[in-house]
Amino acid sequence: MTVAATIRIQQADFDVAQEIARLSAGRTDVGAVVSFTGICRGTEGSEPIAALTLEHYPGMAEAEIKRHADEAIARWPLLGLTIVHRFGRIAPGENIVLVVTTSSHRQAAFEAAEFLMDYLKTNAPFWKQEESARGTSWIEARDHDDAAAARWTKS
Amino acid sequence: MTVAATIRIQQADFDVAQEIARLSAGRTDVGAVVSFTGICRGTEGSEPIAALTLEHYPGMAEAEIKRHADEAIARWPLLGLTIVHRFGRIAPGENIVLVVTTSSHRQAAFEAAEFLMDYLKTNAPFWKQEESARGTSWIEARDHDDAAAARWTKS
Amino acid sequence: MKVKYFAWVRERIGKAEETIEPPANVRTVDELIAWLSGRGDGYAYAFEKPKVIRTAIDHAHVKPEAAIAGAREIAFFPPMTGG
Amino acid sequence: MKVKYFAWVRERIGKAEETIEPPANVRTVDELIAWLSGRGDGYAYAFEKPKVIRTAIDHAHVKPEAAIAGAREIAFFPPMTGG
Repeated sequence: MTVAATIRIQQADFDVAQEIARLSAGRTDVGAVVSFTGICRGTEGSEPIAALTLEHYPGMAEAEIKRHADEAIARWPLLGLTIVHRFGRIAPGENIVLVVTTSSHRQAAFEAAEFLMDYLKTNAPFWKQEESARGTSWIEARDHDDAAAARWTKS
Repeated sequence: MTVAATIRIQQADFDVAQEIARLSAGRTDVGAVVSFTGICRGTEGSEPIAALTLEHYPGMAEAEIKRHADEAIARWPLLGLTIVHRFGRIAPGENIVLVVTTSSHRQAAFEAAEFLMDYLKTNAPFWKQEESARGTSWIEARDHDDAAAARWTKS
Repeated sequence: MKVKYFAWVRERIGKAEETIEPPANVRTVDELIAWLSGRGDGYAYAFEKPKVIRTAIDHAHVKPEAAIAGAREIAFFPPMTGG
Repeated sequence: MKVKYFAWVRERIGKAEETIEPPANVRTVDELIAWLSGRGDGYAYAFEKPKVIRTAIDHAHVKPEAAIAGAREIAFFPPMTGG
Protein backbone atom coordinates (compact mmCIF):
# COMPACT_ATOMS: atom_id res chain seq x y z
CA MET A 1 0.00 0.00 0.00
CA THR A 2 1.28 3.43 -0.91
CA VAL A 3 1.16 5.97 1.87
CA ALA A 4 0.67 9.58 0.84
CA ALA A 5 1.94 12.20 3.26
CA THR A 6 -0.29 15.17 3.99
CA ILE A 7 1.82 18.35 4.09
CA ARG A 8 0.39 21.74 4.88
CA ILE A 9 2.17 25.07 5.32
CA GLN A 10 -0.30 27.58 6.67
CA GLN A 11 -0.78 30.69 8.73
CA ALA A 12 -3.82 29.27 10.55
CA ASP A 13 -3.61 27.15 13.66
CA PHE A 14 -4.12 23.37 13.48
CA ASP A 15 -6.10 20.94 15.61
CA VAL A 16 -3.95 18.07 16.89
CA ALA A 17 -6.96 15.88 17.73
CA GLN A 18 -8.44 16.30 14.27
CA GLU A 19 -5.14 15.44 12.58
CA ILE A 20 -4.70 12.33 14.75
CA ALA A 21 -8.28 11.27 14.03
CA ARG A 22 -7.81 11.70 10.28
CA LEU A 23 -5.00 9.11 10.34
CA SER A 24 -6.54 6.63 12.76
CA ALA A 25 -10.34 6.89 13.01
CA GLY A 26 -12.17 3.84 11.71
CA ARG A 27 -8.97 1.95 10.93
CA THR A 28 -7.97 -1.39 12.38
CA ASP A 29 -4.48 -1.62 10.86
CA VAL A 30 -3.03 1.27 12.89
CA GLY A 31 -1.50 0.08 16.15
CA ALA A 32 0.58 3.13 17.04
CA VAL A 33 0.04 6.86 16.66
CA VAL A 34 2.78 9.32 17.55
CA SER A 35 2.16 13.06 17.54
CA PHE A 36 4.68 15.81 18.07
CA THR A 37 3.49 19.34 18.63
CA GLY A 38 5.97 22.20 18.74
CA ILE A 39 4.69 25.17 20.71
CA CYS A 40 5.96 28.77 20.95
CA ARG A 41 7.54 29.26 24.37
CA GLY A 42 7.41 32.50 26.31
CA THR A 43 11.18 32.71 26.59
CA GLU A 44 14.15 32.31 24.26
CA GLY A 45 17.24 31.55 26.30
CA SER A 46 16.31 33.29 29.55
CA GLU A 47 14.64 36.32 27.98
CA PRO A 48 10.85 36.78 27.80
CA ILE A 49 9.53 37.14 24.27
CA ALA A 50 6.30 38.71 23.04
CA ALA A 51 6.00 36.60 19.91
CA LEU A 52 7.79 34.77 17.13
CA THR A 53 7.39 35.60 13.47
CA LEU A 54 8.12 32.75 11.11
CA GLU A 55 9.28 33.56 7.60
CA HIS A 56 9.41 30.77 5.03
CA TYR A 57 10.36 30.15 1.43
CA PRO A 58 7.12 29.27 -0.37
CA GLY A 59 7.60 26.50 -2.87
CA MET A 60 10.87 25.29 -1.44
CA ALA A 61 9.35 24.68 2.01
CA GLU A 62 6.77 22.34 0.52
CA ALA A 63 9.37 20.64 -1.70
CA GLU A 64 11.84 20.15 1.12
CA ILE A 65 9.26 18.77 3.55
CA LYS A 66 7.87 16.50 0.83
CA ARG A 67 11.36 15.13 0.16
CA HIS A 68 11.84 14.21 3.81
CA ALA A 69 8.32 12.83 4.13
CA ASP A 70 9.00 10.56 1.16
CA GLU A 71 12.27 9.46 2.74
CA ALA A 72 10.48 8.64 6.01
CA ILE A 73 7.88 6.61 4.10
CA ALA A 74 10.69 4.72 2.33
CA ARG A 75 12.61 4.03 5.56
CA TRP A 76 9.81 3.05 7.96
CA PRO A 77 6.64 0.98 7.47
CA LEU A 78 4.29 3.91 8.02
CA LEU A 79 0.54 3.80 7.51
CA GLY A 80 0.08 7.56 7.57
CA LEU A 81 1.99 10.80 7.94
CA THR A 82 0.87 14.38 8.41
CA ILE A 83 3.08 17.45 8.72
CA VAL A 84 1.72 20.94 9.36
CA HIS A 85 4.04 23.92 9.72
CA ARG A 86 2.72 27.41 10.47
CA PHE A 87 4.20 30.72 9.37
CA GLY A 88 3.53 34.33 10.35
CA ARG A 89 3.25 35.80 13.84
CA ILE A 90 2.83 33.24 16.61
CA ALA A 91 2.33 34.16 20.28
CA PRO A 92 3.68 32.17 23.25
CA GLY A 93 1.51 29.14 23.93
CA GLU A 94 0.44 28.84 20.28
CA ASN A 95 1.22 25.87 18.05
CA ILE A 96 4.07 26.10 15.53
CA VAL A 97 4.49 22.65 14.02
CA LEU A 98 2.82 19.24 14.04
CA VAL A 99 4.03 15.82 12.95
CA VAL A 100 1.73 12.79 13.21
CA THR A 101 2.90 9.32 12.22
CA THR A 102 0.97 6.07 12.27
CA SER A 103 2.19 2.51 11.92
CA SER A 104 1.33 -1.03 12.97
CA HIS A 105 4.03 -0.91 15.62
CA ARG A 106 5.40 1.80 17.84
CA GLN A 107 9.07 1.90 16.86
CA ALA A 108 8.44 2.98 13.27
CA ALA A 109 6.01 5.68 14.37
CA PHE A 110 8.42 7.08 16.98
CA GLU A 111 11.51 6.99 14.80
CA ALA A 112 9.87 8.55 11.77
CA ALA A 113 8.41 11.39 13.87
CA GLU A 114 11.82 12.13 15.41
CA PHE A 115 13.56 11.95 12.04
CA LEU A 116 11.09 14.40 10.53
CA MET A 117 11.35 16.85 13.41
CA ASP A 118 15.16 16.76 13.29
CA TYR A 119 15.07 17.54 9.57
CA LEU A 120 12.40 20.21 9.86
CA LYS A 121 14.61 21.99 12.40
CA THR A 122 17.68 22.03 10.19
CA ASN A 123 16.58 21.69 6.55
CA ALA A 124 13.14 23.18 6.10
CA PRO A 125 13.44 26.81 4.91
CA PHE A 126 11.81 28.58 7.85
CA TRP A 127 13.36 31.36 9.95
CA LYS A 128 12.21 32.52 13.35
CA GLN A 129 12.38 36.13 14.41
CA GLU A 130 11.66 36.96 18.04
CA GLU A 131 10.03 40.08 19.45
CA SER A 132 11.15 41.09 22.92
CA ALA A 133 11.62 44.24 25.01
CA ARG A 134 14.91 44.72 23.13
CA GLY A 135 13.20 44.81 19.75
CA THR A 136 13.24 42.09 17.09
CA SER A 137 16.06 39.71 16.29
CA TRP A 138 16.59 36.54 14.28
CA ILE A 139 16.99 33.36 16.28
CA GLU A 140 20.28 31.62 15.61
CA ALA A 141 20.50 28.00 14.52
CA ARG A 142 21.72 25.64 17.20
CA ASP A 143 24.61 23.25 16.66
CA HIS A 144 22.88 20.45 18.50
CA ASP A 145 20.00 20.55 16.01
CA ASP A 146 22.52 19.82 13.25
CA ALA A 147 23.92 16.97 15.34
CA ALA A 148 20.40 15.59 15.89
CA ALA A 149 19.73 15.62 12.14
CA ALA A 150 23.10 14.07 11.32
CA ARG A 151 22.35 10.91 13.33
CA TRP A 152 19.85 9.81 10.66
CA THR A 153 22.39 9.86 7.84
CA LYS A 154 23.28 6.39 6.65
CA SER A 155 26.98 5.76 7.05
CA MET B 1 9.80 22.59 39.78
CA THR B 2 8.51 19.17 40.74
CA VAL B 3 6.57 17.40 38.03
CA ALA B 4 3.86 15.00 39.14
CA ALA B 5 2.91 12.26 36.72
CA THR B 6 -0.77 11.55 36.15
CA ILE B 7 -1.32 7.79 36.00
CA ARG B 8 -4.71 6.22 35.36
CA ILE B 9 -5.62 2.59 34.88
CA GLN B 10 -9.18 2.40 33.71
CA GLN B 11 -11.74 0.44 31.74
CA ALA B 12 -13.14 3.56 30.05
CA ASP B 13 -11.71 5.07 26.89
CA PHE B 14 -9.57 8.20 27.03
CA ASP B 15 -9.51 11.39 24.95
CA VAL B 16 -6.05 12.10 23.51
CA ALA B 17 -6.85 15.75 22.79
CA GLN B 18 -8.07 16.35 26.33
CA GLU B 19 -4.95 14.77 27.83
CA ILE B 20 -2.66 16.82 25.57
CA ALA B 21 -4.58 20.00 26.46
CA ARG B 22 -4.32 19.29 30.19
CA LEU B 23 -0.51 19.33 29.92
CA SER B 24 -0.12 22.25 27.55
CA ALA B 25 -3.12 24.62 27.50
CA GLY B 26 -2.37 28.08 28.82
CA ARG B 27 1.32 27.35 29.38
CA THR B 28 4.22 29.19 27.83
CA ASP B 29 7.02 26.97 29.17
CA VAL B 30 6.06 23.90 27.14
CA GLY B 31 7.83 23.83 23.78
CA ALA B 32 7.29 20.18 22.85
CA VAL B 33 4.41 17.75 23.32
CA VAL B 34 4.75 14.11 22.32
CA SER B 35 1.79 11.75 22.45
CA PHE B 36 1.82 8.03 21.86
CA THR B 37 -1.48 6.22 21.41
CA GLY B 38 -1.55 2.43 21.24
CA ILE B 39 -4.58 1.11 19.38
CA CYS B 40 -6.05 -2.39 19.15
CA ARG B 41 -5.38 -3.75 15.67
CA GLY B 42 -7.75 -6.03 13.79
CA THR B 43 -5.10 -8.70 13.31
CA GLU B 44 -2.51 -10.42 15.48
CA GLY B 45 0.20 -11.88 13.28
CA SER B 46 -1.84 -12.47 10.14
CA GLU B 47 -5.01 -13.65 11.83
CA PRO B 48 -8.12 -11.47 12.21
CA ILE B 49 -9.17 -10.94 15.81
CA ALA B 50 -12.57 -9.98 17.22
CA ALA B 51 -11.22 -8.26 20.33
CA LEU B 52 -8.52 -8.17 22.97
CA THR B 53 -9.19 -8.57 26.66
CA LEU B 54 -6.62 -6.98 28.94
CA GLU B 55 -6.13 -8.43 32.39
CA HIS B 56 -4.05 -6.50 34.90
CA TYR B 57 -2.75 -6.75 38.44
CA PRO B 58 -4.46 -3.95 40.38
CA GLY B 59 -2.13 -2.25 42.80
CA MET B 60 1.03 -3.53 41.19
CA ALA B 61 0.14 -2.00 37.81
CA GLU B 62 -0.13 1.47 39.38
CA ALA B 63 3.05 0.95 41.44
CA GLU B 64 5.08 -0.29 38.48
CA ILE B 65 3.96 2.51 36.16
CA LYS B 66 4.57 5.08 38.91
CA ARG B 67 8.11 3.74 39.36
CA HIS B 68 8.90 4.18 35.67
CA ALA B 69 7.19 7.57 35.52
CA ASP B 70 9.37 8.73 38.41
CA GLU B 71 12.44 7.39 36.63
CA ALA B 72 11.51 9.25 33.45
CA ILE B 73 11.04 12.47 35.45
CA ALA B 74 14.46 11.97 37.04
CA ARG B 75 16.18 11.26 33.69
CA TRP B 76 14.64 13.89 31.44
CA PRO B 77 13.69 17.54 32.04
CA LEU B 78 9.96 16.95 31.66
CA LEU B 79 7.29 19.54 32.38
CA GLY B 80 4.42 17.05 32.42
CA LEU B 81 3.67 13.36 32.03
CA THR B 82 0.40 11.46 31.66
CA ILE B 83 -0.02 7.71 31.30
CA VAL B 84 -3.39 6.04 30.79
CA HIS B 85 -3.70 2.28 30.36
CA ARG B 86 -7.03 0.58 29.77
CA PHE B 87 -8.10 -2.90 30.84
CA GLY B 88 -11.06 -5.11 29.98
CA ARG B 89 -12.41 -5.94 26.52
CA ILE B 90 -11.16 -3.72 23.72
CA ALA B 91 -12.32 -3.99 20.10
CA PRO B 92 -10.14 -3.36 17.02
CA GLY B 93 -9.75 0.37 16.41
CA GLU B 94 -10.18 1.22 20.10
CA ASN B 95 -7.49 2.86 22.22
CA ILE B 96 -5.40 0.75 24.61
CA VAL B 97 -2.71 3.00 26.04
CA LEU B 98 -1.67 6.64 26.04
CA VAL B 99 1.57 8.36 27.00
CA VAL B 100 1.87 12.15 26.80
CA THR B 101 5.11 13.93 27.66
CA THR B 102 5.85 17.65 27.63
CA SER B 103 9.16 19.46 27.87
CA SER B 104 10.83 22.70 26.79
CA HIS B 105 12.62 20.85 24.01
CA ARG B 106 11.71 17.98 21.76
CA GLN B 107 14.41 15.43 22.56
CA ALA B 108 13.41 14.97 26.21
CA ALA B 109 9.74 14.62 25.28
CA PHE B 110 10.47 12.02 22.57
CA GLU B 111 12.94 9.96 24.59
CA ALA B 112 10.82 9.86 27.75
CA ALA B 113 7.75 8.75 25.78
CA GLU B 114 9.70 5.96 24.08
CA PHE B 115 11.29 4.87 27.35
CA LEU B 116 7.88 4.66 29.02
CA MET B 117 6.29 2.72 26.18
CA ASP B 118 9.19 0.24 26.10
CA TYR B 119 8.77 -0.35 29.83
CA LEU B 120 5.00 -0.54 29.73
CA LYS B 121 5.32 -3.30 27.11
CA THR B 122 7.68 -5.42 29.16
CA ASN B 123 7.27 -4.50 32.84
CA ALA B 124 3.73 -3.32 33.49
CA PRO B 125 1.61 -6.25 34.72
CA PHE B 126 -0.94 -6.43 31.92
CA TRP B 127 -1.75 -9.46 29.80
CA LYS B 128 -3.55 -9.49 26.48
CA GLN B 129 -5.89 -12.27 25.47
CA GLU B 130 -7.16 -12.36 21.90
CA GLU B 131 -10.52 -13.54 20.64
CA SER B 132 -10.56 -14.97 17.15
CA ALA B 133 -12.40 -17.57 15.11
CA ARG B 134 -10.18 -20.18 16.79
CA GLY B 135 -11.33 -19.17 20.29
CA THR B 136 -9.37 -17.24 22.88
CA SER B 137 -5.63 -17.36 23.48
CA TRP B 138 -3.03 -15.39 25.40
CA ILE B 139 -0.70 -13.25 23.33
CA GLU B 140 2.94 -14.17 23.79
CA ALA B 141 5.58 -11.66 24.82
CA ARG B 142 7.93 -10.64 22.02
CA ASP B 143 11.69 -10.83 22.37
CA HIS B 144 12.18 -7.55 20.56
CA ASP B 145 10.12 -5.76 23.21
CA ASP B 146 12.60 -6.97 25.82
CA ALA B 147 15.44 -5.74 23.62
CA ALA B 148 13.74 -2.35 23.23
CA ALA B 149 13.41 -1.99 27.00
CA ALA B 150 16.99 -3.11 27.62
CA ARG B 151 18.44 -0.23 25.58
CA TRP B 152 17.45 2.20 28.37
CA THR B 153 19.44 0.40 31.05
CA LYS B 154 22.48 2.37 32.13
CA SER B 155 25.63 0.37 31.53
CA MET C 1 0.86 -15.52 52.85
CA LYS C 2 -1.41 -14.45 50.04
CA VAL C 3 -0.67 -15.73 46.55
CA LYS C 4 -2.13 -14.33 43.33
CA TYR C 5 -2.17 -15.79 39.82
CA PHE C 6 -2.73 -13.96 36.55
CA ALA C 7 -3.47 -14.75 32.89
CA TRP C 8 -2.80 -18.37 31.88
CA VAL C 9 -1.20 -19.16 35.25
CA ARG C 10 -4.55 -18.24 36.83
CA GLU C 11 -6.47 -20.26 34.24
CA ARG C 12 -4.35 -23.37 34.66
CA ILE C 13 -4.49 -23.31 38.45
CA GLY C 14 -8.18 -22.47 38.33
CA LYS C 15 -8.17 -19.69 40.88
CA ALA C 16 -7.09 -16.05 41.07
CA GLU C 17 -5.77 -16.10 44.62
CA GLU C 18 -5.40 -18.14 47.75
CA THR C 19 -3.68 -18.13 51.11
CA ILE C 20 -0.87 -20.64 51.57
CA GLU C 21 1.43 -21.74 54.35
CA PRO C 22 4.52 -23.28 52.80
CA PRO C 23 6.88 -25.23 55.10
CA ALA C 24 9.86 -23.45 56.62
CA ASN C 25 12.35 -25.03 54.18
CA VAL C 26 10.71 -23.15 51.29
CA ARG C 27 12.78 -19.99 51.34
CA THR C 28 12.99 -18.59 47.79
CA VAL C 29 10.66 -17.93 44.88
CA ASP C 30 12.21 -20.91 43.07
CA GLU C 31 11.50 -23.18 45.98
CA LEU C 32 7.96 -21.85 46.34
CA ILE C 33 7.27 -22.58 42.67
CA ALA C 34 8.57 -26.14 43.13
CA TRP C 35 6.44 -26.59 46.23
CA LEU C 36 3.30 -25.19 44.55
CA SER C 37 3.88 -27.49 41.55
CA GLY C 38 3.35 -30.46 43.85
CA ARG C 39 -0.11 -29.33 44.93
CA GLY C 40 -2.02 -30.76 41.96
CA ASP C 41 -2.25 -31.14 38.20
CA GLY C 42 -3.32 -27.53 37.60
CA TYR C 43 -0.33 -26.25 39.53
CA ALA C 44 2.04 -28.65 37.78
CA TYR C 45 0.70 -27.48 34.41
CA ALA C 46 0.93 -23.77 35.34
CA PHE C 47 4.52 -24.12 36.51
CA GLU C 48 5.70 -26.74 33.99
CA LYS C 49 8.25 -24.25 32.60
CA PRO C 50 9.39 -22.39 35.70
CA LYS C 51 11.78 -20.18 33.72
CA VAL C 52 8.87 -18.59 31.89
CA ILE C 53 7.09 -17.62 35.12
CA ARG C 54 7.48 -14.05 36.39
CA THR C 55 7.09 -13.30 40.09
CA ALA C 56 6.28 -10.18 42.09
CA ILE C 57 6.56 -9.79 45.85
CA ASP C 58 4.46 -7.00 47.32
CA HIS C 59 3.95 -5.44 43.87
CA ALA C 60 7.62 -5.41 42.80
CA HIS C 61 9.24 -7.72 40.25
CA VAL C 62 11.69 -10.19 41.86
CA LYS C 63 14.12 -12.83 40.60
CA PRO C 64 13.67 -16.58 41.13
CA GLU C 65 16.35 -16.59 43.83
CA ALA C 66 14.61 -13.85 45.88
CA ALA C 67 13.78 -14.72 49.49
CA ILE C 68 10.08 -14.93 50.32
CA ALA C 69 10.47 -14.23 54.05
CA GLY C 70 8.24 -11.36 55.16
CA ALA C 71 6.25 -11.25 51.89
CA ARG C 72 2.61 -10.29 52.32
CA GLU C 73 1.59 -11.00 48.71
CA ILE C 74 3.32 -13.04 46.06
CA ALA C 75 2.06 -13.07 42.48
CA PHE C 76 2.89 -15.43 39.63
CA PHE C 77 2.21 -14.60 36.01
CA PRO C 78 3.44 -15.04 32.42
CA PRO C 79 5.68 -12.45 30.70
CA MET C 80 3.72 -9.22 30.43
CA THR C 81 2.09 -8.09 27.21
CA GLY C 82 0.70 -4.67 28.07
CA GLY C 83 1.25 -1.38 26.34
CA MET D 1 18.18 34.60 -13.34
CA LYS D 2 15.88 35.25 -10.39
CA VAL D 3 17.50 35.63 -6.96
CA LYS D 4 15.64 35.49 -3.64
CA TYR D 5 16.78 36.54 -0.19
CA PHE D 6 15.30 35.50 3.16
CA ALA D 7 15.46 36.52 6.83
CA TRP D 8 18.43 38.75 7.70
CA VAL D 9 19.96 38.32 4.25
CA ARG D 10 16.79 39.91 2.88
CA GLU D 11 16.83 42.65 5.52
CA ARG D 12 20.48 43.55 4.92
CA ILE D 13 20.13 43.67 1.15
CA GLY D 14 16.84 45.50 1.48
CA LYS D 15 14.87 43.48 -1.00
CA ALA D 16 13.24 40.07 -1.17
CA GLU D 17 14.05 39.27 -4.79
CA GLU D 18 15.53 40.61 -7.96
CA THR D 19 16.62 39.52 -11.42
CA ILE D 20 20.35 39.54 -12.07
CA GLU D 21 22.65 38.89 -15.00
CA PRO D 22 26.05 37.92 -13.64
CA PRO D 23 28.99 37.85 -16.09
CA ALA D 24 29.96 34.57 -17.72
CA ASN D 25 33.00 34.03 -15.46
CA VAL D 26 30.64 33.66 -12.43
CA ARG D 27 30.09 29.92 -12.53
CA THR D 28 29.48 28.69 -8.98
CA VAL D 29 27.46 29.68 -5.93
CA ASP D 30 30.70 30.82 -4.27
CA GLU D 31 31.54 33.04 -7.20
CA LEU D 32 28.01 34.42 -7.35
CA ILE D 33 28.19 35.38 -3.65
CA ALA D 34 31.50 37.17 -4.26
CA TRP D 35 30.04 38.97 -7.27
CA LEU D 36 26.88 39.98 -5.37
CA SER D 37 28.99 41.26 -2.46
CA GLY D 38 30.47 43.87 -4.80
CA ARG D 39 27.07 45.33 -5.67
CA GLY D 40 26.79 47.63 -2.64
CA ASP D 41 27.06 47.99 1.11
CA GLY D 42 23.87 46.02 1.86
CA TYR D 43 25.13 43.09 -0.20
CA ALA D 44 28.59 43.27 1.37
CA TYR D 45 26.98 43.23 4.84
CA ALA D 46 24.63 40.33 3.97
CA PHE D 47 27.47 38.22 2.60
CA GLU D 48 30.21 39.32 5.01
CA LYS D 49 30.53 35.75 6.34
CA PRO D 50 29.96 33.65 3.20
CA LYS D 51 30.37 30.37 5.11
CA VAL D 52 27.23 31.10 7.11
CA ILE D 53 25.10 31.62 4.02
CA ARG D 54 22.96 28.75 2.77
CA THR D 55 21.95 28.50 -0.85
CA ALA D 56 19.19 26.77 -2.77
CA ILE D 57 18.93 26.37 -6.50
CA ASP D 58 15.44 25.72 -7.83
CA HIS D 59 14.18 24.81 -4.33
CA ALA D 60 16.94 22.35 -3.45
CA HIS D 61 19.83 22.92 -1.04
CA VAL D 62 23.20 23.14 -2.80
CA LYS D 63 26.83 23.47 -1.74
CA PRO D 64 28.98 26.59 -2.34
CA GLU D 65 30.84 24.85 -5.16
CA ALA D 66 27.63 24.02 -7.05
CA ALA D 67 27.40 25.30 -10.61
CA ILE D 68 24.74 27.93 -11.27
CA ALA D 69 24.38 27.24 -14.98
CA GLY D 70 20.77 26.62 -15.93
CA ALA D 71 19.37 27.79 -12.61
CA ARG D 72 15.98 29.49 -12.78
CA GLU D 73 15.88 30.63 -9.15
CA ILE D 74 18.70 30.96 -6.64
CA ALA D 75 17.95 31.74 -2.99
CA PHE D 76 20.30 32.90 -0.23
CA PHE D 77 19.41 32.67 3.44
CA PRO D 78 20.80 32.10 6.95
CA PRO D 79 20.82 28.64 8.59
CA MET D 80 17.23 27.53 9.03
CA THR D 81 15.42 27.71 12.36
CA GLY D 82 12.04 26.12 11.67
CA GLY D 83 10.35 23.27 13.45
